[in-house]
Amino acid sequence: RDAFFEFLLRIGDTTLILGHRDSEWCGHSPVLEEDIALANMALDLIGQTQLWLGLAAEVEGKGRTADDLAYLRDAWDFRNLLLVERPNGDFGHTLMRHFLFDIYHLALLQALATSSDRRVAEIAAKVGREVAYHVERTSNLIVRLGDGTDESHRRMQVALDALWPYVGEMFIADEKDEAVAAVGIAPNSASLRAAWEKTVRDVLAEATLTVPESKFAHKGGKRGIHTEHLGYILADMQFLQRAYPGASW
Amino acid sequence: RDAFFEFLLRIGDTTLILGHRDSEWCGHSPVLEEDIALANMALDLIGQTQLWLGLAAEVEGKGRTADDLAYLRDAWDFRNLLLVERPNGDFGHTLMRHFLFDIYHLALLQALATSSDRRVAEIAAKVGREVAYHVERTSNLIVRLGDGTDESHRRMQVALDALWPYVGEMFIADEKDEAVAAVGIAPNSASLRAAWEKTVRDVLAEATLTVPESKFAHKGGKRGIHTEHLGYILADMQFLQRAYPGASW
Amino acid sequence: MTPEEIAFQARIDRGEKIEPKEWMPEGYRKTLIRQIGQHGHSEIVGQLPEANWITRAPTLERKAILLAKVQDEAGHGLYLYCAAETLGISRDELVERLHSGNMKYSSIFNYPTLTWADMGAVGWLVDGAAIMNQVPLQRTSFGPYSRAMIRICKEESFHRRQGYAIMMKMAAGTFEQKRMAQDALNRLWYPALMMFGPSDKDSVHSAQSMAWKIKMNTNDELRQKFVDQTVPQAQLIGLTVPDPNLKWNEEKGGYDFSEPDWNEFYDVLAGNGPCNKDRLGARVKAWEDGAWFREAMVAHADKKAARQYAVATE
Amino acid sequence: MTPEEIAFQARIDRGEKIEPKEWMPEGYRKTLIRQIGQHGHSEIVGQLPEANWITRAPTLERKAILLAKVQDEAGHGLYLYCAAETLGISRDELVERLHSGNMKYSSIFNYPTLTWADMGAVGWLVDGAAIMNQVPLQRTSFGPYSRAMIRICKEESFHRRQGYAIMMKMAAGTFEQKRMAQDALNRLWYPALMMFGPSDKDSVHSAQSMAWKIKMNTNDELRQKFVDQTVPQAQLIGLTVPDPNLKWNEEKGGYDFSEPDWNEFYDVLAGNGPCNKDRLGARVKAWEDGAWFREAMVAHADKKAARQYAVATE
Repeated sequence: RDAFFEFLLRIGDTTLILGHRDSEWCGHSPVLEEDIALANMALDLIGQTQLWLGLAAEVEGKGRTADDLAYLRDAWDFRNLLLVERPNGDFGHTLMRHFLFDIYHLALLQALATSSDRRVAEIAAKVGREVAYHVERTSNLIVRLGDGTDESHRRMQVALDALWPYVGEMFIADEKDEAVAAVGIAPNSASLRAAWEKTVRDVLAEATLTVPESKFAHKGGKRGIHTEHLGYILADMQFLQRAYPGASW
Repeated sequence: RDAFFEFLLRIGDTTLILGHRDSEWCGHSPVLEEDIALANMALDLIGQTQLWLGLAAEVEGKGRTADDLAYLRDAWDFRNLLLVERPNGDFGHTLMRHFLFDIYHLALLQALATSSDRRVAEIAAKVGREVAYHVERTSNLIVRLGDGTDESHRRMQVALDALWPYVGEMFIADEKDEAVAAVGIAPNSASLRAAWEKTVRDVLAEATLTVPESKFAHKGGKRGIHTEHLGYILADMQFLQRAYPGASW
Repeated sequence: MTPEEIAFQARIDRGEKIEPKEWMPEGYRKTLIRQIGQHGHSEIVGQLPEANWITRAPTLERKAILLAKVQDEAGHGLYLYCAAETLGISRDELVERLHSGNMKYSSIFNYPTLTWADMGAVGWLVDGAAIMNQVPLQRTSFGPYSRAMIRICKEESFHRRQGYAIMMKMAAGTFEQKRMAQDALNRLWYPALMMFGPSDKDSVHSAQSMAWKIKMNTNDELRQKFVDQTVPQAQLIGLTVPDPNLKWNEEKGGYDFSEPDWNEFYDVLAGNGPCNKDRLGARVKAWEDGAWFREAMVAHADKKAARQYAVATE
Repeated sequence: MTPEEIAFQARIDRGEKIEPKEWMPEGYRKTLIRQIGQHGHSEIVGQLPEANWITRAPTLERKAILLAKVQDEAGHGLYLYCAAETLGISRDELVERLHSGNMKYSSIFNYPTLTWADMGAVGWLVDGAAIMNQVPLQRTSFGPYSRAMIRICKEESFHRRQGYAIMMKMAAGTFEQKRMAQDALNRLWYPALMMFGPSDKDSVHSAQSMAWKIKMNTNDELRQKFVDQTVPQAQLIGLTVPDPNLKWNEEKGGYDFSEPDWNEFYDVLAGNGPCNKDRLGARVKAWEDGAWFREAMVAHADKKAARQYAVATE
């Protein structure tokens, strides 16, 4: 059960933090259609967070709610991937981060749709459609920006190089990943890598971008060892719940 | 007593927030000497905050401490000038904000050194020397940057134009200012303007900068109506006290 | 009036809709471009005060609702820009006029959002006032504008209800929450009243706009209606409208109330509102920072078209 | 060895100080420039992990202490750059070498500071390890370096005590605070051990440096000393050093302990530490963003000199 709870935090915290980063763009995107699209992705991700953290709270069985988990844990108890807490950078950087995650996210959900836990399977089936749309959108934009102007190509390559060391963490399984994989709740993380690589490399090739050679992978997010950025995210996110404990909103 | 308390918050919150803004530069200044100098000013301002908010807590007489006042009030209970919560902008912008405040700050402290309240007079005498040094430093830098390169001149003029609408608040007295002035605790705010104008105009003239003509003054900080920036400052500043209530550090 | 103008006015008087490709007087076109453009700009700039609290929304549910609302506003901006484009102005030109200060946006968005209660008050008061302005415009004479208004009004009234729901929750909450709710009402009441524009006696250009059915009611009519609708809502949740002169007037069947401070109104209009520089600055920055992105989209489309052409002519 | 080199070595062996204008072998100069420069860079980059918590320090007192500490580090950077400059390299060159990756800074600063307890752990462990390195360097052969070390050591040991005081407070605090303190020790223990450099058997260039009294002790000697000093301090406040193999060895009169993961050490050195890119990026950005400022300072000084000259020659 502990591993199951951890697994749900890893996915729920990841959607929460990525949704947060997306939402930072509200009103500041390069073009109106993107303001709408990014707000839409943020909205999907926050909705997914409610489901995953809601289930996490249920599995934990200590009477906590999804909101308690989102608003009353400090950084070290967060289990999101480091990738999603990286700062937004320019709009291309944000899209690259999204793209690298989206491809993984969809593959994960597709595998979870056959989870041995019915609740997990239901959520995965339900939100898979949303994420399929994210994949379509971000892949498309990566191609257009990679193969756009020299300037856009340069920016996308910089983003790819900067974010690449953060993709490995998605596929590195620890004993908790293995525990949930063993009982069929979730796929083995490593098993998702090959398909991910293929899709990502195809899109990046079409985008005329060069995949970095380094295999180095930052990790720690899944164990609660984050970058310095997460603390600032939480200081804002949790301010009201912390400053006015017990209030109902 | 209420007016006295308010008066002390106005000055204590102002030094706290300006100290906070200064400290954001730590490790990020254009040159090592400036890292040191700005950290030094921040340090002076935080020290002054301890004195002013400490006295405020004492005057209030409800058993609160300077830390309680700094860490457990939300934005609407803060009484700092809007000027000091403005974002840092570039380094010149930060220095211009400091300069416009420093000249006022020193004049205020000189007047407070003869306050009818002994405690106020003592604090003012004690910290006046520090602020005299701030004045010397920032005035000198304003001249060098205003009369430096075309680029630095342009930046300093932009900063001056942007900040000018925030200087008026320093000199606008409300009924609380008048109440403390009436009993000789503090000078009448308006009375400080003439000398301030003269000094500021002299320095700006030497810096070859043009004083904006607009007399418009933003206000609200002294009544707790702030800009949107203060909330973010407090979310960071107060995080630990809010997240771990009652802990001793 | 020329015969064309007479015929045009007759169509409007009969309640016909004017469509983009049909003849219209230059003044009608210009007035509409300005009005629809400014309305669109208001939606766009109007994202900012609420976006300011998305990252700090107090629950996941509230965060989702607020995100959806801000997204709707961007959508409204899009409809309105499209409606304006049918009049022969491009979106880039509209944006350029906003950024140069040549076209305005609603002054209400030059006020800051300082607590979470402002998310309630903005929905309740600001969207409430907007709807009051917009409902009659569903019957405006210009077809695309009218249709945009119908769609927008439906969503806005949903926003108003959500805003009121936040206020209700806050007003029934802890001492601090009540204080927040009252404080938000205190700060936003008069700016909301200003949203209807100056008093009729000081309002220019109104007569022609009303004849053209671009403007359907006078400023004061709408303001009165807003006050009459909003005051009981405030009372219902135990909040006090910050107006000592507020009093039910049996005779006129409406409330007597204080005028907002019109000097403040003109100050804000002149650029001296608490947030004018921050708001427009944020939009200009977004636009400039995004230039490379927009250019890349065009460049990619051109490349693609060229490639398709090359294939087609092989 | 040439006669000059023999005489030089003899001076060092006698314990004389070498001063900047005196003759010295090129290797001595180069090694010192690298060592002092990297030491200076460490102070400068070392501001960042602690600056990260200044705006979030939990009390005014703690904020003031932390500000003073970071300010001291900048001051140390300044002394050390000045000492390096006496060897004929300019500060701009030193900065350029840092930014281009040509010169390093202590790898410890590539680890993030994740909770307030890290402000304690950094002071206690990182400054503690630094002092262990620096105290012997007060007797180094190069005069300006030796004098800088004397001044710096005094302040560092103050920092170490302050850091330990934070840890003590946390370890005696609430459950969460204790957890924070232990967590900080867990994360920073091995990186602190790495600060002494690779094991003697893998350490290059050491013999010459020791002969020149640029390096006074071997890496392993200092590491042992650090462990022996720190373990009892941890025990005193009820924290557990995260090393299952830690054991007092009566025979050698010191602790046996686990080696840090040297693969991680070389990974971090190669640029793959958790914060390498953020740290160097922050410094490069500060430098580039500040270019206009530094140029203006020079331009103003030139103008002023020109005006004084004009007056003088009138």
